[in-house]
Amino acid sequence: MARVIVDVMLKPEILDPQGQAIARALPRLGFSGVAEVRQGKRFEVEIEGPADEAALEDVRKMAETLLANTVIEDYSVRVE
Amino acid sequence: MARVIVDVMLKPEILDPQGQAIARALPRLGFSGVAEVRQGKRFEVEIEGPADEAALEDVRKMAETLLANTVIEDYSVRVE
Amino acid sequence: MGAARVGVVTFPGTLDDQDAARAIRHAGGEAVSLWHADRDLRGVDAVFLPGGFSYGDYLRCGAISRFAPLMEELVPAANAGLPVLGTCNGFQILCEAHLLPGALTRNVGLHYVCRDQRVRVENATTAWTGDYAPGQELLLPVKHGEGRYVADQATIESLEASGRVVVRYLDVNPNGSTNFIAGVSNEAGNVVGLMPHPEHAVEELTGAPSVDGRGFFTSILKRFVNL
Amino acid sequence: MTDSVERAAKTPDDPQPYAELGMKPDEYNRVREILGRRPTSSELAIYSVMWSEHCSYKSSKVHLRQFGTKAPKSEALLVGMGENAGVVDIGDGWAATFKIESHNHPSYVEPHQGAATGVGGIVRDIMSMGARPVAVMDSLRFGALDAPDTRRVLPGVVEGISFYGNCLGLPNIGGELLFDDCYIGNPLVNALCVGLLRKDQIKLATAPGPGNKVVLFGARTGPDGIGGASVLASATFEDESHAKRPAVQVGDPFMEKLLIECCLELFEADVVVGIQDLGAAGVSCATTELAAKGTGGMRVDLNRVPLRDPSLLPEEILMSESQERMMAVVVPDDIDAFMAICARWDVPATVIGEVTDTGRLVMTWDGEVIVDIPPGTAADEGPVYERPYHEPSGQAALNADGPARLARPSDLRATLLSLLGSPNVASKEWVTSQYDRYVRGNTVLAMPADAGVLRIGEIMPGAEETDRGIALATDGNGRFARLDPYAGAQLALAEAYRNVAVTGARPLAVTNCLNFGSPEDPEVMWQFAEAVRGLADACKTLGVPVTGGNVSFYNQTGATAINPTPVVGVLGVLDDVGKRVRHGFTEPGLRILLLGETRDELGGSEWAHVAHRHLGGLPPEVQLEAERSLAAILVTAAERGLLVGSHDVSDGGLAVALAEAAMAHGVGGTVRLPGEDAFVDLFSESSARALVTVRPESFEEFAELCARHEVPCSNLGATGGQELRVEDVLEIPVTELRAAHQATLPATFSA
Ligand SMILES: Nc1ncnc2c1ncn2[C@@H]1O[C@H](COP(=O)(O)OP(=O)(O)O)[C@@H](O)[C@H]1O
Ligand SMILES: [Mg+2]
Repeated sequence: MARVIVDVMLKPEILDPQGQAIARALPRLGFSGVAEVRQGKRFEVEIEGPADEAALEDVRKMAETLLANTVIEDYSVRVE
Repeated sequence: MARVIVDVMLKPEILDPQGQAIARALPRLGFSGVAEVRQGKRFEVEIEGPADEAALEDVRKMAETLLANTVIEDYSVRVE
Repeated sequence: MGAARVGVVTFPGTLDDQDAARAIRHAGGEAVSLWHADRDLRGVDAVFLPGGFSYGDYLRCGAISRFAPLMEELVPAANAGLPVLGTCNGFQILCEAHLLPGALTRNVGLHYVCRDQRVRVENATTAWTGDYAPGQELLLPVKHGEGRYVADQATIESLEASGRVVVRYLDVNPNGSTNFIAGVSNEAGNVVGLMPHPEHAVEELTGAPSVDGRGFFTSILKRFVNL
Repeated sequence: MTDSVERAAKTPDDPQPYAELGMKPDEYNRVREILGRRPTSSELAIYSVMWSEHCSYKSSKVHLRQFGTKAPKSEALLVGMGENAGVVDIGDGWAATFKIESHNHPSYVEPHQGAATGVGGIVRDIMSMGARPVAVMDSLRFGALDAPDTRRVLPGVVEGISFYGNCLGLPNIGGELLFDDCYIGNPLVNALCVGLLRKDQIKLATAPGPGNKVVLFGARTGPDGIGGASVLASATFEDESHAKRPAVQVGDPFMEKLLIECCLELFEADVVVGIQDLGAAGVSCATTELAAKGTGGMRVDLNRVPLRDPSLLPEEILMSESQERMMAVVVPDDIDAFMAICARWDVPATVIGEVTDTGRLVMTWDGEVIVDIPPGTAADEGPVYERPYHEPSGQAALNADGPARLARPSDLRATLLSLLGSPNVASKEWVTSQYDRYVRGNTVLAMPADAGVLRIGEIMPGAEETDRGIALATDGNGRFARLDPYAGAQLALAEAYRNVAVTGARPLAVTNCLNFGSPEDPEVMWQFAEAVRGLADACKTLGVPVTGGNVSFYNQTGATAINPTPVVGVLGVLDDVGKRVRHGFTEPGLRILLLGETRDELGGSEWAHVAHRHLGGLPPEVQLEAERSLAAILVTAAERGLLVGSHDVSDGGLAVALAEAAMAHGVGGTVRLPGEDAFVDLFSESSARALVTVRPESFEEFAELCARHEVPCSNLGATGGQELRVEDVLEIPVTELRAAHQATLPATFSA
């Protein structure tokens, strides 16, 4: 068993209303010095075998077709 | 400017229907060998100063009070 | 003596505030609007936190509203016994503010669901349910995407044991809530949160095909008349 | 280097990428003529978007004029076509404004965001009339239910509408959901919004008064939906980073909700002289249209536009379709009050320019003049085409291949159940349960009723006095329109009109969304011309004016166009909303009556589609006079309290109408068919029919009313029991009807 992480974030040029709402709220809560917040998704994919190149390739395909919407999102895949 | 990452995941004992739906869909899409998928959130916090201990402490507080609901979620903070 | 004054809080993105105010008026009370940014409860006798999408439900439902200036007044007042009812987003805010235990999470079906739902009043002794008979069955609309009530096992057990599960879904569990829980109260019974919307079941002509929601409003008003 | 007016004058021969921006050579040359020089790249950006099909209606204009020239006299019409949305007088000092618009292509590319921003756009149109948006509806078409494309697109579209509309707090009170192979690769997502306002508070998109300030408020401008601008940027600037900008716009419903509340306070405080939403073509459209309708001039400093991405170039700012933005014209003395209201709602607002009387729209960037044009030439004087059209070559053969040759069923029970479970007739609850139909507490009728009905009193401050209500329905049948676009458009109107009338509301006005293939195809253009002619003629006969709408062309995959799909929305008014007629069989012991006449009309019917996959022949005959009489008695009978329940008879005929009426409240009924041929009685789709229930003691009075208006009225039987019984034909328990009706969508989308 191995854990592969897929991080999915909105592309930088795409509006992130959630991140903006959080960033706007921070000063009110007494947090200063934050320039920007972006919110994305994190997937923990537990695979049955080892996280070898073949498995990673599979997860990459999964990210490309299912986990991320590549019209508006970028993703990255890594082993934890 | 530095980027601090906050990962927020549902506690293991809390049902994650999104992750489950993904896991269920995978075999249909031709992916096998995935034991489990869990979906959480990833925040990219851009701070104005350096990511020193004081700044990280601030982000940890932010995670504890705002970004995560510790009744149901765990979080981790790291510099990217 | 004048009618009881029930505050109705508006956050940015609150949707059901006017409906709540109308339901309070219909029941004979005076609705007092409270603005999230004011640190002022305007001397109300009770507070209603209505549903909606405060702050767009961004981050988590209720997560940002919880920090509103008004909440700094409301939390201590509620802890001191001020009756507070939160429905839907209001319930979510009460959980985020730790006035109620547990949390409301994504519906198990992953979709927003709007339906007329049968529920049962499990506790008719709280500030907001006194006008119902114990065990009374009601038809109330639910409409939410994140209404699955969860809490750790010990909390659930103690809620059940102490009668703090105030309302429970019947027939279908619309969101996958633990034990079909639709609403809970704090220990004192003055703070109640529920996912269904009583304010949309108070008139024959509009809303859900029932007027079963009236009891929540008459409960609180009678309480003040009887004081 | 900035392409300024000065530079353009000095470099007349610089090649410009007008073709990539979708402009024809003669269009480009006209711009050069108007300006007496080559346009700057910013001016080219403005003209190319303003003269696009989408903004200029250049192919449809010559036809759409009929909605004006043939418009029936209507005292209710306060603002007609040409504004952001039409406005109708609904009595007691109140007015309603409503409009339907397409977001088809964006919803195919990114279903969730495409559909969400479609809702956002139409809501801002309604706000720009000075109204409070009070409800939305959505009219949807997808490919076959089991097509992979449908599985991808439909859930996202529904989620987008649900996410955006619910978050705004606008009840969704109706719509349509239909499936047909012709929409594979080209779904239709048409969104309708209705708003209310005091009759004397209508706002218009106009910028009068030199010296008045131009304020941009709402979201900051980002690189959204500026595929076109990237052509310009890369051509002019050879800058790689600008070459690939997202075509997708992302919606922020929370910002839109703040904008709504903010705008309403601005209207209430009376600090707005003119207002315009920013939709397609963003700042280009808002500035040219406001200026053209006002004193005629405006000066704008583009550097003042608040940006989400500081690297945006002026051309990109002009073309950006960033959502949740509005533009207002404000008297200088009111600016502080205006800004204070925006601040209270956390809505960013910036003065970006002012109104002038120069007759020119002048924009500067870094101190240089980059735009200097007569705004009317971009806004109103775009190209107008008389596109050639002719009847499609296969039309006669299609019409000749009628349903007479189709085998008719002997087992009508099985036929009804299979129709009920077929995608077009099946319960849409999987979709509609994702929409909030109760928010704001004024929803009187919503799905599955024939029309959505709202109470007016209590929606708005000051409206408590009125008992009135409004009713809205949308309808469109692409199969009928394919067989005969003239009749098809009329049947769409007739059905929406009837759906409004069955609730007891008096139909008042019409909006429409015309979804067609490419106007450059003469056969498609014929369909379009016929549909518009049909709709305009029918509006005249029924006495309901078109107040606005939207045209969506180029709905096709390759060379294959969708079925012509005119979607028609009708708005009606109830003088006393308490007298609205409920949907279906509400209680046992009522008489069931069928109003109207049934003929053997199965061309384009749901039965032919489901049982034989057949489309041919002619659609049911249009009977506008009969529709008028039917509506008249429905409205009168509702006013007199004679009707208990009702349901319109359309797709799937009387059989489906009876089944739906029984399922509505779980009350069955027993009926005897009036005609000779049970199949025709049950499945024909003859128009101008409705099913009503009355108390036995009201029957005489109602029958007399029908006789006086010459509306055929057949006494079918009575409500009651747990099943639907058609004597000598079929018996089906309501639970079995429901099982067939409800299983279809979940089986596909909940798996
Ligand atoms: N996409 C949709 N959005 C909202 N309501 C819808 C949608 N599709 C269908 N409905 C509603 O579901 C009900 C049934 O739809 P439909 O079968 O098309 O009705 P009808 O045959 O009477 O026109 C109606 O109340 C309609 O308004
Ligand atoms: Mg209908």
